[in-house]
Amino acid sequence: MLLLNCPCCGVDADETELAAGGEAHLKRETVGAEDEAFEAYLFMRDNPRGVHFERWRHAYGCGKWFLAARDTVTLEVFGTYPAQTKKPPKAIENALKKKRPDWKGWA
Amino acid sequence: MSDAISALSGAHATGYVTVTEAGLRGMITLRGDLGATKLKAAVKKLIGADVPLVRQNTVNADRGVAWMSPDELLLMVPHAEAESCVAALAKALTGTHHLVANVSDARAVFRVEGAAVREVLAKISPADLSPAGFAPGQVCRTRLAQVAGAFWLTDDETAEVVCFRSVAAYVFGLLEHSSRTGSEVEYS
Amino acid sequence: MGMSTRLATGGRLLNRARAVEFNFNGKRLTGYEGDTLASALLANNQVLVGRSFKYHRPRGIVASGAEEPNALVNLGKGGRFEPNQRATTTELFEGLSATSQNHWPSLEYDVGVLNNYVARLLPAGFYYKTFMAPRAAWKHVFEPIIRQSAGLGKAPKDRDADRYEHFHAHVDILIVGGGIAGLQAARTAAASGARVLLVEQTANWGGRAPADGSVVDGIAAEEWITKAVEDLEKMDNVHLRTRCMGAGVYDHGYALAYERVADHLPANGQPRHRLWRIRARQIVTATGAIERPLSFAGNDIPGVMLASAVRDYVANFGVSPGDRTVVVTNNDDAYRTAIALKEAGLDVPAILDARPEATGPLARRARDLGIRVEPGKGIAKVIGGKRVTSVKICAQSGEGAALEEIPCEAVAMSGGWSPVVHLWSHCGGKLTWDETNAHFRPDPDRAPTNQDGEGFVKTAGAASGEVSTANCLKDADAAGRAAAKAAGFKPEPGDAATAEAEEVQPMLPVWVMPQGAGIAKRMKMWLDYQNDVKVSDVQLAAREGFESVEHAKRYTTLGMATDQGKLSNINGLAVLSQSLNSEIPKVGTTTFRPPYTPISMGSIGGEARGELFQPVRQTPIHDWHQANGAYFEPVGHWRRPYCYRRDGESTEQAVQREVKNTRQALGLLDASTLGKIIVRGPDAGRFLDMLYTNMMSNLAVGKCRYGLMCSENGFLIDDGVVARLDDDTWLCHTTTGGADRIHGWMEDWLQCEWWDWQVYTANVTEQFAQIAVVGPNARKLLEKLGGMDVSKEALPFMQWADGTIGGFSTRVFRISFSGELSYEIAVPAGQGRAFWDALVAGGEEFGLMAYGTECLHILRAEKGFIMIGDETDGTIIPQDLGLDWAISKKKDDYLGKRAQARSHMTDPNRWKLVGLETLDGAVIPDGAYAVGEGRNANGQRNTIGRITSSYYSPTLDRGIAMGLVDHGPNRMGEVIEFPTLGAGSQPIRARIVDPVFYDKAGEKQNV
Amino acid sequence: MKRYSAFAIAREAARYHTGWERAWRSPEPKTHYDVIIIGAGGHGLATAYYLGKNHGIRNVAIIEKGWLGGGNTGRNTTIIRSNYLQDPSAAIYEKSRSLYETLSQDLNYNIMFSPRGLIMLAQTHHEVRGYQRTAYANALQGVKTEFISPARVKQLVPIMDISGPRYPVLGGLYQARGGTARHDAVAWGYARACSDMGMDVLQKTEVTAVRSEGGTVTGVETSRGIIGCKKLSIVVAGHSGHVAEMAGFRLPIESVALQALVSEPIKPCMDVVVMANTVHGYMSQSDKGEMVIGGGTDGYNNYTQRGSFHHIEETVRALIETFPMISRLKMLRQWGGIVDITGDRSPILSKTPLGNCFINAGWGTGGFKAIPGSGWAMAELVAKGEPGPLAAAFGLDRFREGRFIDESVAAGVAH
Repeated sequence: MLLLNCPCCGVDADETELAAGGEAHLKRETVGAEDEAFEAYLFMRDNPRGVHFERWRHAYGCGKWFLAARDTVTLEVFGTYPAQTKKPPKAIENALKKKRPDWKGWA
Repeated sequence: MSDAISALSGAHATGYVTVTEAGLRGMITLRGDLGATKLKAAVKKLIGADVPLVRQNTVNADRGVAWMSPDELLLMVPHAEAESCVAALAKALTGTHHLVANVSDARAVFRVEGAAVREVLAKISPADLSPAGFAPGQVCRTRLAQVAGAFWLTDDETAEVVCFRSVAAYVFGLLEHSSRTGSEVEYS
Repeated sequence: MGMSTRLATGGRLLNRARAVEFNFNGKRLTGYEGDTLASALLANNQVLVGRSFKYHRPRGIVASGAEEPNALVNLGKGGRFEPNQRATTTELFEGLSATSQNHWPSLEYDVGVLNNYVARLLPAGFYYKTFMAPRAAWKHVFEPIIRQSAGLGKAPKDRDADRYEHFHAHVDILIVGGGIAGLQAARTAAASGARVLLVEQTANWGGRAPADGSVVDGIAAEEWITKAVEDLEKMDNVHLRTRCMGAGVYDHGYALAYERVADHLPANGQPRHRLWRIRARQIVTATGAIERPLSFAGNDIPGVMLASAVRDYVANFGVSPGDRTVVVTNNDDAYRTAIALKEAGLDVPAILDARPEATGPLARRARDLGIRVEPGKGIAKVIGGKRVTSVKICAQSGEGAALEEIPCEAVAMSGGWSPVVHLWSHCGGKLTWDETNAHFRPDPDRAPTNQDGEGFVKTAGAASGEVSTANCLKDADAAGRAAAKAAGFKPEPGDAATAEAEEVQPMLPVWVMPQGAGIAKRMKMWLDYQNDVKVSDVQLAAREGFESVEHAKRYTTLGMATDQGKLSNINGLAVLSQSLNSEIPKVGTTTFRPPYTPISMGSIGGEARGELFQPVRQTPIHDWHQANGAYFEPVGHWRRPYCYRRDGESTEQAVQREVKNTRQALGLLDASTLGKIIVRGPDAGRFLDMLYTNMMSNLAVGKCRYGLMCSENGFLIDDGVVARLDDDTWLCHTTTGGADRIHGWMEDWLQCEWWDWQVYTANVTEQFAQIAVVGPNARKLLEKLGGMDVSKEALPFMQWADGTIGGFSTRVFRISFSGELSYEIAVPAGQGRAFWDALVAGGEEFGLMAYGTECLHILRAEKGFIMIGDETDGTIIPQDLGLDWAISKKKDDYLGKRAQARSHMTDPNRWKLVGLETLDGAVIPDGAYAVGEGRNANGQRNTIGRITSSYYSPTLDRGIAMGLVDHGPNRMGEVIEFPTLGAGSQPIRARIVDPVFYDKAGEKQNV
Repeated sequence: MKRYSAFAIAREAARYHTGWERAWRSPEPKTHYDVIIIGAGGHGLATAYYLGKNHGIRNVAIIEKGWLGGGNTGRNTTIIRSNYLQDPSAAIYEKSRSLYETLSQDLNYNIMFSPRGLIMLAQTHHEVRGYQRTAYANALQGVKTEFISPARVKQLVPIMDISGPRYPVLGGLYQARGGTARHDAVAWGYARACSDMGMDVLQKTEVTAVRSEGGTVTGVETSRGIIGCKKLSIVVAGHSGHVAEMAGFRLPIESVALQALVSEPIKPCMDVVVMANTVHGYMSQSDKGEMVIGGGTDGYNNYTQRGSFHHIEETVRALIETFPMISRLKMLRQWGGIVDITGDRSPILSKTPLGNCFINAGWGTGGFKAIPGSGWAMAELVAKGEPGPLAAAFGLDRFREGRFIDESVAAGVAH
């Protein structure tokens, strides 16, 4: 039962108050995109055993979407941050490099 | 124009706390830049209180304002004044990007009173309701069993619980069941 | 002679002043307040309490707590009946009624015991090797027999008469287990100021210490416990809970506790169980240890018990298991039982100690009490049927040649102790093998980790693998300290309780007794009493290649009974590793799954039953519907009237009446459930152009437009009418199911993709009651009520206006989902009922009738309007439905546009929407498929289309349907066949026609 | 290999069962195989079995990181049905179901296939329409199902409350030859048969890398050394993304936890499998007497084999509403497995960007029932290098084309 801190209202939200939204930082592909790029946008997902960037909505709380960096094996949460960003903030990346030296890094 | 009626027309239950539908309450959703001077002034004028900080709420006699999200407030006024207040706000905020909506009739409000009020709410909400985690002056948007809701303490033994009108009967049922005599947890 | 009885004195948990009457298998028996059902049964010489799962062997009480595998009973009656209740954890109460399980016709004479006589033919996994021929016999002969003989308790029949609830608690430190370790850990943790919750599964504090005669801080454990509890109760930051079992530990500090509030006081108005959902920064498990049986021939015969259990029954309940008890052990602790028995005036013919010598202080005390101690000896065989009558003893080192037969009524065995590691392991805590004590104990360096990657579970006392009272207290203090620190508090330099260090003679691992026992003996050594798994079964599994502990467990069913292997796991594992000539830690353990002991389904469901099972969403007009014969259908959590049945009317008749009346006179629909979302801001138009397939930014203020929404996959997900309220405000109507979904969808795009766009949304669905006034007389009614001008000129089709009607301030939309003259009128929800009533009253003279969702469906189908969820199913794109007119060609993008350009989406062979008219006017069954020529590569009939909606049209008095057909629009007039179900049923033939069946020109709605 | 039979048991009983031989060999890896299958779960073992039985390819190794059948094969609720809506699904699941009918005899191992019947409850008008549609489709697909009345449902499942105030039972889609089987036995039976055909089941052997030359697979690196192969088949539910990465391609898959639970055993009270999709619960009674209950999946990627408790809670309260008598039963054990969910929730049996490398994945929550059919179709794909009719529709290419096989369209029944 996950407990994630909502960066928009500061609440440590119980998993039952959250809605999961899948992989974060997807780049929207649309008209003009190659078939392969569009397929990747819709279906090809990072599914790592380890560090995963993902979307959550504080559905029963402030209603805002936010992003989280989480380990899919230990369920450790490296940090949550607002959804209005195209890549993880430096602070999160640094935390990750410290805690997961073998982490391939963002991209 | 006939008189408006609330969802459960004042339903009441007495267990080891009392649960009462509080009747009609004027409620206005205001979305905008909560830091903007115009907005702050408009709220102050209408409610007589400042824009509250994160997860805070201010109750000022029959008026109040609650922080709902980084760009949303819930303003409370007498039900009869809701429409005029909406108009006033809209006027005051002309030229700024905002949204004002009267949601008075979309809600039901319950008053839960008794020493064990925290305990009763803790049966249906996963939020931390210990005095350390939740105090008067704060608003808690959370899950009430299977529906969304919000509540705040007007004093240490009184909570106001807000939910959507369509599930008023369900939430009343939850509160009634949780506060039934014999269900005391005596958790302090 | 030799029966188990209540002793004249003793029994620290008993209130001998209050006798309690109860009933077992129809016998009226008496116990005392404070008894468990098990102790009361023993006190009444009821040692035989059940039958085993497979061989139906007689089974007696073995243990005194949650680890009991045998003493399971059917408890209670009717709405309070419960199978598989553990007698050792069932508090006795006045009028308790129980029956034993898994036997026929009776406990004493059970025909199922036949299995026992052919046991040799039924080794582990025998069923995998037989019952294969003839094929049908498995289902019809063998399986029913196996199922009937398995299954333990009876199935409840009546609805549960009790209620349940949940409770959420947030604490700094949760401590599980109220023995001296738990109490000490709580004292230490609480002293730091942390919020502490201490839960104990039984009704009593203190755990084993009092029965073991421990001394704490120089006083009897019992006194110390009383004082410790009093001290803790005084502290505001501590909460104590008995009858509350730590059931499971989950991720991020979540824990479940199972409080049996009223099991011991049935029907007193309290919730029966309360499930605690706890968030703890730190969890300390002080869950103690469980004694292991010894594996000797006949160790399952009633009267053979755990040494610690025998001690508990004597000390806690003043119950003698028998006049003569032989003690057999491989460690010092069992001597305490011998001494306790002796001191209670009972006879201990011998202590058989498998160790070559018995030199510890307890052994000395036993000898001083005149008890015969036999080192290096074990049990060759227990003699007895439904009750022990004697034991044959032998040298532990030999093959089991009997040296002597000792008459006795009970055997107290101890194979050493295993810490209760369940809660530690639930969330990934790892174990390490302890050679000295021959058990797995928690490895503090590999604790379960929380959201911060830090360990969040500590263990205290015996649960850590500690044996002596002194060390348990030290360990508990350390655990309390560590937990407080980890939870962010400063533990006081404390005054932990202490106990005298004891000299202990090391235990000797004994997995088979005697060590050289032959196969005949090993086939009589039980590991899992309930599932009838024996030493020989585990050895067979190993021989057949089931080498992983998971394989062996599943093949033999070891540890899969209702006790989840609390007694059998380690012994079985040891036997397995010996058979594989491997070391125990190499073979590993099976995973521990929640709950620690079974918890009621009722408690898991909590308050959510009956009326509170799920929310029912009601519109402001719900009561009127209810009062006027509405037959409701669930739409999401809403209840919507399907139709309004009048006296003597069938559902179909009611629907047809409503359709005819709406077309001919006047219909009223409660449309309040339709979604209403306000979208506002400088970029709102641009946003809606992305959301809808057609253009919304150029909609004029005051006008309405029908729009479609697609997913990024191109599939149609919702539709509805959009109204432009002012320059930067739009009102979007969605389907009933769409309201929350589409609002969330909008916020998703605004927050996560186009966050720099200036748009706000608000879901105002419930602010308004929305009522559709539909039919030729619609305008007449509104004009009668008076107020705003609703003439065609003032308010043309597809426009909206604010104004008053009959004194109500309303917003009126000239839109139609029926093809008739129609006004959809919104009023504040609080006035919805009053407005509805005004319409009903005023409409009488115009033939007004309310109509429901089925009528709505037929009206729209007659007009060929599509319905989300009927014509769409998540795989349909607007182009399939001939809705190209609603897809803007001007826009270079909208959600779903790119997807709709993919090869399969542009495939000319996609089925397209058409109307279908049966040749004979019959109604085509909903969901029917049209068949083409031949079969596909998998031998399935080729299909060329399917029905999406099909109704009897009262207006046209014939069956009408819409469907998706291969190249349908190009095949107008063609007749296709829809096979129907059932033997010999004839296919229905239908002609492909235009989907608009009624008023093709659309004149009626535009007047 | 000695055949199993009642006579064999009697014979062995005479010598206290000391004469039974190993169910499968535990060999050392060879340096090269014609086909290597990664994953000794039901699907991998079945693939191997039909490679040998249908295509005469027996120089095969099945490589398993842990213990055979230790993944989802041994963690599911053992439901077997083929009442699917879409043609490709109905085809492969019905093939599978029909193979189950005779699997015990084919393998000489009693997998306890119990065609006790399966009902999917229709509790809303929308579901009624969805299941009627499925019944019509099944009739043309050669799948025997029928839409039955509430009264018939009650007759088949007396312990059910069909007039529940919230979701009265309006009917059901009934498949009389649907049912259950003993999950472990399926893996063990296939393993024994494969071993008997001379195939090597290599347990406790972890694949650490996939080797290839010029875009064609040449072998794998394992914890027991390098093993060469002509063809490679990846059948590792729950770890597909991970292994695919080794082989150098990505999959349209996310791995989430699925949970299940069992009650304490009680005497037989329900002889049918019941699925109630409106309230998200399904239940059957095992031969041991336990009520076997399936829960929901988490919405987030998770490899812990532990799910979140609230799914258990939602399922249990729903089933209490439908089967009031279970309220006083107790939950004995809950557990979780990792399931691979694809973009359309249907499986992938496909060639891959890597030559001679094939993948079988994405069965989501529906894998167990598909084991024999999946193995059959996969064996054909591996043997011929091209998919046969059963596998044809399940290629990876469908996602790019937007050609979904979406089962959720029938009243929201995914798998």
